[in-house]
Amino acid sequence: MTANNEDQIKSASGIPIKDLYIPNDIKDIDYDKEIGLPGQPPFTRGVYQTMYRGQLWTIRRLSGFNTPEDTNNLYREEYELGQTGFSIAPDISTASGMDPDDPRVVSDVGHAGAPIYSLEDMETVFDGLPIERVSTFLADRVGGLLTPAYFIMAQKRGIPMDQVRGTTANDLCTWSSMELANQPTPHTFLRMSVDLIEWCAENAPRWYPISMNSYNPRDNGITAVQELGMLMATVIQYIEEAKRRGRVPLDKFVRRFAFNMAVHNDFFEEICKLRAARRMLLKIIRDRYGIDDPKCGQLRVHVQSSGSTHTHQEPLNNLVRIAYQVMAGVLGGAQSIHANGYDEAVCLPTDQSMLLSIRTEQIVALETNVTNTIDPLGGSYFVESLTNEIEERAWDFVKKIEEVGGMAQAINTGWIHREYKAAIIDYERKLRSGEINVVGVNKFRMEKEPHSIPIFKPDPKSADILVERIKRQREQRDNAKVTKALQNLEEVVRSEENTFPAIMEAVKAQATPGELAAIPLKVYGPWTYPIGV
Amino acid sequence: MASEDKVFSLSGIPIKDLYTPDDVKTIDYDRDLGLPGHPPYTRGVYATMYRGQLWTIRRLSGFNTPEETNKLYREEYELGQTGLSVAPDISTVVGMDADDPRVSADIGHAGVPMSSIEDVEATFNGIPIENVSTYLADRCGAVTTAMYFVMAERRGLDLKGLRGTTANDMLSFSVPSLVNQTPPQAYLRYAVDFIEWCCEHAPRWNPVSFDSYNSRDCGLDAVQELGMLLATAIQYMEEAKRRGRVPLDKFVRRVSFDTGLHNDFFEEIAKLRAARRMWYKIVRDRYGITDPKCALFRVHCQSSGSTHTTQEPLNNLIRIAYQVMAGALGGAQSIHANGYDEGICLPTEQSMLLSIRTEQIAALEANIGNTIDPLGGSYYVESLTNELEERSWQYVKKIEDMGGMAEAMSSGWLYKEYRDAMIEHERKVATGELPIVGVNRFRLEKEPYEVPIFRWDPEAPYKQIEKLKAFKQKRDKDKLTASLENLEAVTRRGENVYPAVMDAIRCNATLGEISDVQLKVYGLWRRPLAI
Amino acid sequence: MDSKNVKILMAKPGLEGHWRGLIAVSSAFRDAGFEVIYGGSMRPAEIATTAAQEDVDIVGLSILCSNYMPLTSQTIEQLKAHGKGDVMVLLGGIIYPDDFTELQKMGVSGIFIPGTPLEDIVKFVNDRIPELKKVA
Amino acid sequence: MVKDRVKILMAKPGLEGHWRGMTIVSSALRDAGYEVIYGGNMLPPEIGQTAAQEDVDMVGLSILSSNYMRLVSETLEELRKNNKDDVTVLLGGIIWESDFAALKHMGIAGIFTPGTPLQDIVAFVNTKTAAQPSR
Repeated sequence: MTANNEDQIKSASGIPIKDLYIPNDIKDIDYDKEIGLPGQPPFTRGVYQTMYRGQLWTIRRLSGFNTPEDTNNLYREEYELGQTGFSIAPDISTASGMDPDDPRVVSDVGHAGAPIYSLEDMETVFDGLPIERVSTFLADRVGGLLTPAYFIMAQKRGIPMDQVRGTTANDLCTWSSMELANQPTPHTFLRMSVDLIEWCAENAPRWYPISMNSYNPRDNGITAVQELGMLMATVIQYIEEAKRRGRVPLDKFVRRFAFNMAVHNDFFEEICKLRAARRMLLKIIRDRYGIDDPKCGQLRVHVQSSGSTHTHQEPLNNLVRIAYQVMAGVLGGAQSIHANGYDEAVCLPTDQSMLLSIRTEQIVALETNVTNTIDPLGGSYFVESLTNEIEERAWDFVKKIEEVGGMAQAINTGWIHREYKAAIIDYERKLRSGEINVVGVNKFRMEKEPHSIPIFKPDPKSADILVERIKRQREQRDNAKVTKALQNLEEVVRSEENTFPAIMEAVKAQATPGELAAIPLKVYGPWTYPIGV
Repeated sequence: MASEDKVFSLSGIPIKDLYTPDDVKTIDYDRDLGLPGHPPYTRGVYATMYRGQLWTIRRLSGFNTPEETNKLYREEYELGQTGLSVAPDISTVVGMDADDPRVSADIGHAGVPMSSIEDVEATFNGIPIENVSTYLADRCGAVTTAMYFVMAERRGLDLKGLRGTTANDMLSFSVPSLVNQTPPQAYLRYAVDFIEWCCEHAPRWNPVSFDSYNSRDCGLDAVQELGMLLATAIQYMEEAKRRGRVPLDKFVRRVSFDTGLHNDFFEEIAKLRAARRMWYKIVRDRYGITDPKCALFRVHCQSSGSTHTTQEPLNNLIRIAYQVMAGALGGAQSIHANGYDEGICLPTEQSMLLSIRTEQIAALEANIGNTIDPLGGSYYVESLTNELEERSWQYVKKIEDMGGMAEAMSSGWLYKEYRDAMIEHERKVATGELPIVGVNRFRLEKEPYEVPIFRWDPEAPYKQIEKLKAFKQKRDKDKLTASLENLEAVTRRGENVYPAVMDAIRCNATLGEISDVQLKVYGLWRRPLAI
Repeated sequence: MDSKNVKILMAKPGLEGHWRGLIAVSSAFRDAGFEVIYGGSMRPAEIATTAAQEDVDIVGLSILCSNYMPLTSQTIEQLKAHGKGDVMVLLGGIIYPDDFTELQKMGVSGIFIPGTPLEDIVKFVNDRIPELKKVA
Repeated sequence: MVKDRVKILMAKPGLEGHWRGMTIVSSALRDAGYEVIYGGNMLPPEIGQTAAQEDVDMVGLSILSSNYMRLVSETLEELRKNNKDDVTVLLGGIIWESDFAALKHMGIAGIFTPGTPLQDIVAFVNTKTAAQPSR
């Protein structure tokens, strides 16, 4: 029809973008087979039949700070403001499996998240909050204390295990994207997180025992295509492991997979990424593993605006970036969205920025009417073409990972980290050359910051409170019971048995996060993070 | 399959839960969509769109005094703004001089005061007007534009090379100025006089920008907005045709448009797409103009002030971001992002910067200009585009049936439409049918934060008055009087008044003096507002 | 003395796991000819031990979490305790401007917030090579 | 005092022409049973004269531009000159909280910013009406 020039315009993932897309570009698409209806395979247009006309996405902010008490106050405020799900960001020592009085962590306690070191802390965080009515996302470490503590709290409140709703995020992808101290090896990690999936398949059918999470990897500078490829390779890795073990029927195993992705700047690419992701998961489940139950192939995804796109300069500009990223998540059909605080490149979110994050989602939901119809972009020549293109390229990346032995092996050998590193260096180069535009940083940079914003400062006294508390808890608990529970856990870790029941028992006996984390490290040894220059 | 259970667009169009290939099967791509830069222009007026050139970032601004406004324009120019856009203050909008005792409290509010050519010269001091494109929100008759043109003459510039736009539109001025107005028929006459004059003397200047922004902000929906906008354009063309002084294609070639960008994201996108197709049909089918350049619906869009809330003002930054994106996805040529604080005060430096940043982020980081009409082909967007077009034609017809836009204004029908829309809007807000975050939903008892406030300079009016008095003293009284008498005579004779307006400005006539002549000939018109 | 004789230890003294900035800056230093020891996540005492063993000239710290005040001061104390009080200490990450003065008083020579061009960081160090202790 | 005997003059004392708010408030008051004189844009002396001629009980002012301090004070002065300083004066528009106290001190009985539900304004007027002596 017309000569499309492709002169050097590329998406953020390097996909050449034509100046115009026309019916010709999608003439090979078979609507029923490749797009279909929402709620029906291949789910390109959405995993549910009614999508946002039936139910809006969940407004869910990952949050937590200072102490369990302060976090509880924050959660109560968020609940009042209309938030419909909770999401625990643990502090660094919790994520690192270290007790607050561990000399290595003292300065980290209560920073960047909520410190939760015991069942008591978990109960404090959710004091007065109706966990039977909301679902909770736990950014737990593998073999960590958050999930067992949450389950025990629910049991104590009389909520049956099959009614507890929420998600444990402890997947390979995310965890290996950050350098945390005190971590087990990738294969230990895989084993223990599969244990939880198996356990939940039998005991907690409404819980998502894993959230395949490419958010943090994406923030290491990789592209949307790599993000998607890595995510799908992780799914395959988990299914392969379950298949190898053969303890739980695969359809039961994969039914409660949740997903967590980033929404980055390139608006249409992000929308298409989410559409392609749904189709890819279905193909893995249905075509590769022969699982026919369509419920197993539904990619239910939580998305979060990409922290790495936020600038320290002119922080209010981030509010605009986040607004666009949230919109991309909505047009891409996400089930749950976290809008970052605009100030997260400067400090932990203040009350003001927290409110604005929620407002951003509420404005999209209630004022822009984009939820009036399902998959409003479906059929667009550009969006359908780009969805196909991203899918194709992401399969190539999956193949690359499989060629190096799958996701766990790719992490173990440092292959993935070399990808990250190349991406980081490439990004810096593009930033310098102006191939990438960052307004206020490499474009239109001001000599002086034009405005100031309120700054959040964590309470330095939190650490003292928590150190005192854990000392008291250690004194008050039945230490013989703890020793026994930990010995049992060690035996189970050395065996092939599922580790989760033993972890639950240890948490009930008031074992500390440091004590829990020490056991797999003792059995399998620590992991050296495969990154360097 | 698709249910229509009570989900409507902001304009009341029923929205199905799903659009599929079935919904677009009657669309003939070549006939209904076509390529960008080609009829019917649904996908864009230019063949390369934002790949060739991004939309212009253009903020309507001005405040206090010409001198301070000048400082602001220079800043905006340096921040990367590629077009200037002049908001006149209230006294200028109503055509009164700064030293008129009726206006003293209004000088420098909501815009820059421009009583005389001296004010215009101060406003553009040091700005190379030959390199920028300037938008003047000038009322019908284009007196401020005459000052701008005479300034250009005095700088030795050729008017034939000057780029810019004069609003010169009767629809938008049906809203803000309630006092000191001539009747709609006089509006129309002055407006068309100016257009005719520009065709000959300032061929690169856009002599009219049909503007539905203010009307939309009265609570109209997208269908009414589009209908009124095009009915106004038709009214002007009819008038030009009736006179027959300038070939219609020459007049139409430089017409541009100005619309609001409201909250309903896809409806706004579809509105701009439908508008392009409708304008093409008007120009080609109705007036038989075949020159393709004449059929381009070139549009400047502005985020809708009426969607902004006084509560939690930073929420407006989010609303504006989405409205800007809708404008860009709809293929606008130029966009004004409001200041987030315009529900509270005139924009501060902070909010002005954020407005520009919003557009820059949409353009440079979100990559939405990477391909042309990215939504083209979407089952929903194409269906909605068709639906908006169809409903807007009906609305155009309604206006034509009552005698056209000027008549709709004179008879008061227009104001009843505004009133009904306003009352309906309030009803929906009160019942919660129309959710507004932070106002009727999730309202907080106490404002959660403060934003910086722009404070108007209470000394500004006095400075202006003194300056204008001194300016008036210096003039050659005889030449001035002769030029104004000539203007009156020409006005009464029915000739094109604009050469006489230009002459009067050359003789340093003021805005108030010229508007007094208009009122003397046509009489005062009181708006038939309804409650 | 030029860049190839200068040894830099790059480390994150906190537990928080964002290493993107550390890698980007480390690579830039290496590309500029410096000898870079990429320490990654290390506690303050480990940083000091390594700095002493490797006899580095510069320690570059990266902290993306709001605990940079205690972490920086602990690291500098440890460096002094290990006889490395004379190394040049750089700090990158999310640092509030209000704290710049105090950090400089503590002994931090350069502070780099997100969005600083890498070449500015490299230039900062290049300009100060003559001040490094081996020369003095 | 009976509602339909209460006369309210609604006016914009400046030249600025955002009459959306004034129109809807006028309609709401009329719908609530008041006699509303819709004055539109009027200069302060005109407001004073009309208030006296029509013997109104209340004056509602609407100002959407930042010059409200000056316009309010001029209008109140004109009302005094016309011996109408006993009327209840309401003010609507974009009014900064920091000026509320000063405006009330000047003699403004009620201030309504954008986003105020109409029924709140009507309720406020009802209360003021009830408080006024019957005549």
